Amino acid sequence: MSPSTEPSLEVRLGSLVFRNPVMVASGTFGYGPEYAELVDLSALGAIVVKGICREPTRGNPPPRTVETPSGLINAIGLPGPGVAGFIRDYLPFLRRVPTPVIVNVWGRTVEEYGEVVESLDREEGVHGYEINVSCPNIKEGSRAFGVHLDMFRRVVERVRAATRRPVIPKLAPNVSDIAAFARAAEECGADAISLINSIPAMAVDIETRRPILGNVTGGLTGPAIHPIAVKLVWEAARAVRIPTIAMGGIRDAADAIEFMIVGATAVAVGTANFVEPRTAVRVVEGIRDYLVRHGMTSVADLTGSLRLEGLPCGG
Amino acid sequence: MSPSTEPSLEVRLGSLVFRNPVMVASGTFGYGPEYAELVDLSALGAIVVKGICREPTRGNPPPRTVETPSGLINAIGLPGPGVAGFIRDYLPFLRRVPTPVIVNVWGRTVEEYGEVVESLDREEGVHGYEINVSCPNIKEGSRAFGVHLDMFRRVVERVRAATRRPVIPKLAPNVSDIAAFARAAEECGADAISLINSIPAMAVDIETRRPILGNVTGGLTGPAIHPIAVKLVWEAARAVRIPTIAMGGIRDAADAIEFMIVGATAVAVGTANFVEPRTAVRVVEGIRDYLVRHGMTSVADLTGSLRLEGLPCGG
Amino acid sequence: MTLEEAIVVEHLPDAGGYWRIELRAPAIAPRVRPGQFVHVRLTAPADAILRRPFSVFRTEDDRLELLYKPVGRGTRAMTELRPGAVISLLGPLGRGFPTPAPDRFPVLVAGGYGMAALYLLGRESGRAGIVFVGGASAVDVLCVPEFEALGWEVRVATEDGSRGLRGQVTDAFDAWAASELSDRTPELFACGPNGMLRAVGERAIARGWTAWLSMDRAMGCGVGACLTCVQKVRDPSHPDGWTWARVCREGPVFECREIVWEDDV
Amino acid sequence: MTLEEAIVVEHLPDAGGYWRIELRAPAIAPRVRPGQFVHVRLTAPADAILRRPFSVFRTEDDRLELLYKPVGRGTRAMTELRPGAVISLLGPLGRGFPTPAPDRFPVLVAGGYGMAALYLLGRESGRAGIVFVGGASAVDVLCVPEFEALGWEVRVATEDGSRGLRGQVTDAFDAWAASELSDRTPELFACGPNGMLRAVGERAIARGWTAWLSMDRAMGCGVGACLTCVQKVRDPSHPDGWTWARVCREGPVFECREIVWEDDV
Ligand SMILES: Cc1cc2nc3c(=O)[nH]c(=O)nc-3n(C[C@H](O)[C@H](O)[C@H](O)COP(=O)(O)OP(=O)(O)OC[C@H]3O[C@@H](n4cnc5c(N)ncnc54)[C@H](O)[C@@H]3O)c2cc1C
Ligand SMILES: Cc1cc2nc3c(=O)[nH]c(=O)nc-3n(C[C@H](O)[C@H](O)[C@H](O)COP(=O)(O)OP(=O)(O)OC[C@H]3O[C@@H](n4cnc5c(N)ncnc54)[C@H](O)[C@@H]3O)c2cc1C
Ligand SMILES: Cc1cc2nc3c(=O)[nH]c(=O)nc-3n(C[C@H](O)[C@H](O)[C@H](O)COP(=O)(O)O)c2cc1C
Ligand SMILES: Cc1cc2nc3c(=O)[nH]c(=O)nc-3n(C[C@H](O)[C@H](O)[C@H](O)COP(=O)(O)O)c2cc1C
Ligand code: FES
Ligand code: FES
Repeated sequence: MSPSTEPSLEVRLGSLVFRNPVMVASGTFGYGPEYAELVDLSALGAIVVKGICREPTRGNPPPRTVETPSGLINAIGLPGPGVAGFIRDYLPFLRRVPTPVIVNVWGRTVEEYGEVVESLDREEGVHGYEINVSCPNIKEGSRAFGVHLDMFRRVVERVRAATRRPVIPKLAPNVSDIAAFARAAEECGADAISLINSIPAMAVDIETRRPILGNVTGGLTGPAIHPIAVKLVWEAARAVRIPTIAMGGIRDAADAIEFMIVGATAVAVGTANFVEPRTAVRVVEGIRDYLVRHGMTSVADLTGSLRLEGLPCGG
Repeated sequence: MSPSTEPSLEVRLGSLVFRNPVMVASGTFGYGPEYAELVDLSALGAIVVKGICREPTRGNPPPRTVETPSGLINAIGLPGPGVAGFIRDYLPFLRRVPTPVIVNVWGRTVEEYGEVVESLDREEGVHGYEINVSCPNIKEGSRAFGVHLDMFRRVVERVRAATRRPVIPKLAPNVSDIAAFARAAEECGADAISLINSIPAMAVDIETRRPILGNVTGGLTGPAIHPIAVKLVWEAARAVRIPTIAMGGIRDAADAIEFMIVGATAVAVGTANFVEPRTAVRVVEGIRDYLVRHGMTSVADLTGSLRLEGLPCGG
Repeated sequence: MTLEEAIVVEHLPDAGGYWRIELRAPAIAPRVRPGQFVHVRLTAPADAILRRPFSVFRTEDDRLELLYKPVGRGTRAMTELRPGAVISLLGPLGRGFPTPAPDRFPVLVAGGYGMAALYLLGRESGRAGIVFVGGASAVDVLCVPEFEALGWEVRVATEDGSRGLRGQVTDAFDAWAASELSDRTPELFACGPNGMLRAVGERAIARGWTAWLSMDRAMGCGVGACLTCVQKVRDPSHPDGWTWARVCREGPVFECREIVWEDDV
Repeated sequence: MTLEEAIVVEHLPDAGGYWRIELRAPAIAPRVRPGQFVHVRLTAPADAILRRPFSVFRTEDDRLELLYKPVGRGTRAMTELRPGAVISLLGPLGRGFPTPAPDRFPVLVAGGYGMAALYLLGRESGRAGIVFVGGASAVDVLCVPEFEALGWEVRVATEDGSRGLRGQVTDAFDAWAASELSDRTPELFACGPNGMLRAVGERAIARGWTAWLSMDRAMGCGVGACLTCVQKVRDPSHPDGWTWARVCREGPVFECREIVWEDDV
C-alpha cells in the first residue's frame, strides 16, 4: 500500500505512543471489561477508565441521568472501587489489553490526589493519569479545584511530583478564561491537557417541582455541548505547546476532526459510547478516510490546521 | 369566573408591572415591528429589543448563524441603528404598543453604557434597560465586562446613576461563580438580573478547515443550552432578593415553568421565536393552564417553588 | 452480548395500548434467556438520545418479539417503525430468571409488561405452573392465550373487576395461596410495577419462599458502564449493609431478599 | 405575512433530483407575489432546528407548489412528507420581483431552482418574453413545458451539451443578445447560483439595462428579526458606501446595481 492510501494515525503524548488519536472518555466506558464483548479494545487509541479515588465510594442516589435536547445530564457522583479495588479487580484485565490505559484520578484533598497516583504508580499497566479537577462535586473547603487557579496548580504540582508517567489535567469548562488553566497546567509540568468535562446543568420535574436528579444538579454532555467544547479546545490548545485531548459531544469522525483542526492532538468519545458502543472505532476509520481523501500523510497534519486567512482573529 | 380558574399572571419588577411573565429575548425579536403581523404584541409580558449602542453599527460579516445539535450559534455582532436611530425609527412604533419596552444596551466603554441610557432616559416609551455585559465581542482593553467582577460593577453603577427606570444587568454564562455577579448587580442597585446570554461556541467546516462563522466564534443558544441555563438561574436567583428574568432554550411552557420553579420571576423566549413566532404567546397560555391545573392563584407562587426535601443541597 | 441491525418483520397494536414488534435478529434471538432484555436504538426526537431497554417477550428461530407500551418520547417514536425498517439492538443483556427449581411449584406474577418478561420463562421452565396477571381493566390483561397454550393455568385480577377477581394481582395470589397451594412450596417469579414487586417479595420473605423480581430502572448504556441504573441491594460486606447494584448487569432479576426498598433504609 | 398549518396534497420526485410538493395553504397561497418565498418548518433532525426558505413555484386557488432539491439535513427530511401531513408555513415573505416594465422586453434567466422562483413572474407578467435556463445536463433543466404553455420562448444551455447550447446559461443569453435582441431593451429577471447572478448583473450594468436578481442566503427567522441573512448592498448615505441588507426583508430580489459582490469591496 502506498503511503498516500495508508496515512499514519499514530500520536504521541509525552513518552506515550498511541496507535491512533481516538480514546474513550472517563466514566463512559467503565473500566474496560464492560464493553469488551462489543468493541475491539485493541482498536482504540487509549482507554480512560472511570474516576478513581483513595477509598471505595458509592456515588449519588438515583435518578443519576436525565436526557435533554441532544444531551444527557449525569450526576453519577464518582462511585468506584477505590485505588486498591481498581488494582485488584480491573488492572489484571487491563494489563492483557494491548492498549494504553489512562486512569482518571480524583481526590477530596490535594494530598489524596497525590496518594492515589503514588499507589497506581507502583503498578504495571497504568500508562498515564488524567487528573479530574473538574467534577462539580469535589472541592476543598468551598474552593473547587477546577475553577480556582491556585488550587488547580497545587493539584497538578502534587501529582507531577508523584509520577514520571504522563500527567493530563482535565480542565473544567465553566471558567471564563480556559487559556489560563491550560497555561497553568503546562507550567506545573503536565504532559498534556484534556477538556471538556461535563458542564454544570440541572433539570426539574415540573409536576412534582422536584429536581429530576437525585443529586439535584449534574453535568451536561453529548452533542448539545459540542460547539461549546470546540470553542474551549481552540482557546486552550492555542495557549500551550503540550498536546490537547479534546472531548465533548463527539458522534462521528467529523466531530473529532473538527476538534483536531482547532488544535487537539487526540480526542475522546464519551456519551456516544452509550448509544453506539462502536463509535470510537468508527471515528478512527472516518479519520483515516478523511486523511486519504485530503491527501494527508499523518494525522498530526490535522492538529491546529484551522485556516483563518481573511478572518478576524475572533475570540 | 372564579379566581381558581383565572389565576393572576401579573409580575412586578421594580416599579414596572408586566401583565404576564413572558418576554421576548433581545436580538430574537428585532425592534418589535418585524413580528407585529404574526404575534399579538399586546399579549407579551414585555418586548426586549435588540442591543443598542451609541452609534450605528454594522455587525459581523456573514455567515452569521449556524445550526448545531438542538442549538444555534450566532455571531450577529450587535448591528443596530444606534441610540438616535432607534429613537427615530422604532420608538414611535413601540410607543403605540401597549406592552412595556425594555431596551437592551451595550457599549464599548463604561462611559458609553451610561451615555446610551441617558439618551434613552429622556424618551417616553422606554420602560427599562437590560444591560448587555455578556456579549463575547465587547470588552474594554482585554477585560470583558461580563466576566470580571470589577468591570461589571462599574458598568452597573454607571447605568444606575443614569436612570431611575429599572436596570437589569444580563449576566454572562461563562463564569464559574454566577452568584457573585448576581450579588454584585444587587449591590450596585440593579432592579433585577437576567440570564443567560449565549454561551461562547464555535463550528468549523472540516472540508475547508475554516470556521463556519464570519466572526470565527459566536454564542450558542436554543434547547441545547437549557439545562445549563436552569442550573445558572437556580444559583443566581438564590443569591439575591431582586427578581430574575430567565432565558435559554425555552421551547414551551414546561421549559418556562422549570425556570420559574428554580427561582425566576419572569422568562424570555429567544431562539424559539425564529422557529415558532408565537412561542411566547403559547407559553403564556401554558403557564395559565398549569396554574389552574395545580390550583395556584398567582404565578408568583411558582417562583422559587423548587422542593428539595430529602435531597442533598447540590450545587 | 451482540450489537445487531435488526429488521422489523411485523409491528401491530395489541390490546391495552400495547404494541407487538417482531424483529429479525439472527445473532441475538437464539441466545436470549428468560428475563433478559435488549437495548434498542430508536430514531427518537432530539431529547431522547439514549437507547431504550425492553424485555424479550418471545423468540422463534432468528426472530424475537417485544411487547411494549408507548409511554414517552422514545416509545411513541417506536410506533412509527414499519416492516422492513432497520433498528439497532444490543443484547441479550442482563441476568435473567434462574431455571425454576425442580422441587418447587412455579408461580408467575405479572403486571404491565410483566407478561412479556415472563413468557419465555413459562415456555422454558420445563413444566407448567400458575400465572397471576393483573391490570386496570380487562383490556390491559395481555398474553393469556399464550400462557394457556403452554399449559399454564392463568388467574386474572382487574382493578375494575371487568375480568377475573376485582382487586390487585396479589389479592388473586393470596386467595390462591390460602386455599389451593396446599403443601406445595411455590417459587415466585414476578415482573411489574415496583409496588407489586415489593408486595410479592414481602409475602415470600414472610413465608420463607424464594421470589425472583425483575426490576425496572431507566438505563443509560445497558452494559454496566455508566452506572445509571442502580438499585439498592443488601451487602453484608459493606459497613452500612447495602450497596448499589446495576440493574442492567447484576439484574434486572434479583431475589427479593437482595433488594433494599428505597424508603426502608 | 401569515403563519399557517399547510397540508401536503401531493409530493413527487421531479427531474434532476428535484421534488415537487403541493400544499393546501388557503391563507398564504392567494397572496403570494412573484419572487416571494415561504419559510417552512420541517420535522428535521436535531441539528436542523430552523425553518427553511423556498420560493413559491406556483399557486392555484388555495394551493401552492414548491420545487426543491434535497441538499442537506432539512430538505432530505422533507422528502419523507406524505400527502395528508401537516407542516407549518410562514409567508408570503420578502420583496419579490417588480411588475415587468411595459416598455421593456422581459428576459428571464434561471439556474437551479431559479425556474421555480421565476414561474409566477412569467405567468403574471402580462405578456410573454424569453426564458434562458441552464443546468449541468438535460435532466437538470426544469419547467420548460410550463413556460412554453405560458407562451414564453425557452432557450436551454447545458454544461455537457446534452440539451440546447453547450455552455453556461449566460452564453445562450449572449448569443441571443448579439443576434436577436435588435433594438428592444430587455429587462432581466434572474434567479440561480451567485456566479450566474453576478454575470447577469455585469451585463446589465455594461449595457445600461435593468436586472432584478433573486439572492439566496441561509436564513434564520425569515422576517427581518435575526439579522442572519445579510447581503452587502450599496448605500451612498453611509461613509463607506455600503450597508447590510436583509435578504429576507429587503430582498430576496435586488436590482443588480444595489448588490456589492463580496470580493469587490
Ligand atoms: C429491564 C427492562 C425491561 C423492560 N421491558 C419492557 C417491556 O418489555 N415492555 C415495555 O413496554 N417496557 C419495558 N420497559 C420499560 C421501557 O424501557 C420504558 O417504558 C421506556 O424506556 C420508556 O421510554 P420513552 O422514551 O417512551 O419514555 P420517556 O420519555 O423516557 O419517559 C416517559 C415517562 O415514562 C417514565 N419512564 C421512563 N423510563 C421508564 C422506565 N424504565 N420505567 C418506568 N417508567 C419509565 C418517565 O419517567 C416518564 O414519566 C423495560 C424497562 C427495563 C429497565
Ligand atoms: C429566498 C430563498 C428561496 C429559495 N428557494 C428555493 C427553492 O425554491 N427550491 C430549492 O430547492 N431551494 C431553495 N432555496 C434554498 C433552500 O432554502 C436550501 O436548499 C435549504 O435551506 C437547504 O436546507 P438543508 O437543511 O437541506 O441544508 P443544510 O443541511 O442546511 O445545508 C446543506 C448544504 O447546503 C448548503 N446550503 C444551506 N442553505 C443554503 C442556501 N440557502 N443556499 C445554498 N446552499 C445552502 C449548506 O451550506 C450545506 O452545504 C431558497 C433559498 C432562499 C434564501
Ligand atoms: C455518565 C458519565 C460519567 C462520567 N464520569 C466521569 C469521570 O468519572 N471522570 C471524568 O473526568 N469525567 C467523567 N465524565 C465526563 C466525560 O469523560 C467527558 O468529559 C464528557 O462526557 C464529555 O464528553 P461527551 O460529550 O462525549 O460525553 C463522565 C461523563 C458521563 C456522561
Ligand atoms: C440571533 C440572536 C441575537 C441575539 N442578540 C442579542 C443582543 O443583541 N443582546 C443580548 O443581550 N442578547 C442577544 N441574544 C441572546 C438572547 O437574548 C438570549 O439571551 C439567548 O438567545 C438565550 O435564549 P434562547 O436560548 O431562548 O435563544 C441574541 C440571541 C440570538 C439567537
Ligand atoms: S445502564 Fe449503564 S450501568 Fe446500567
Ligand atoms: S432571516 Fe432573520 S433577518 Fe433575514
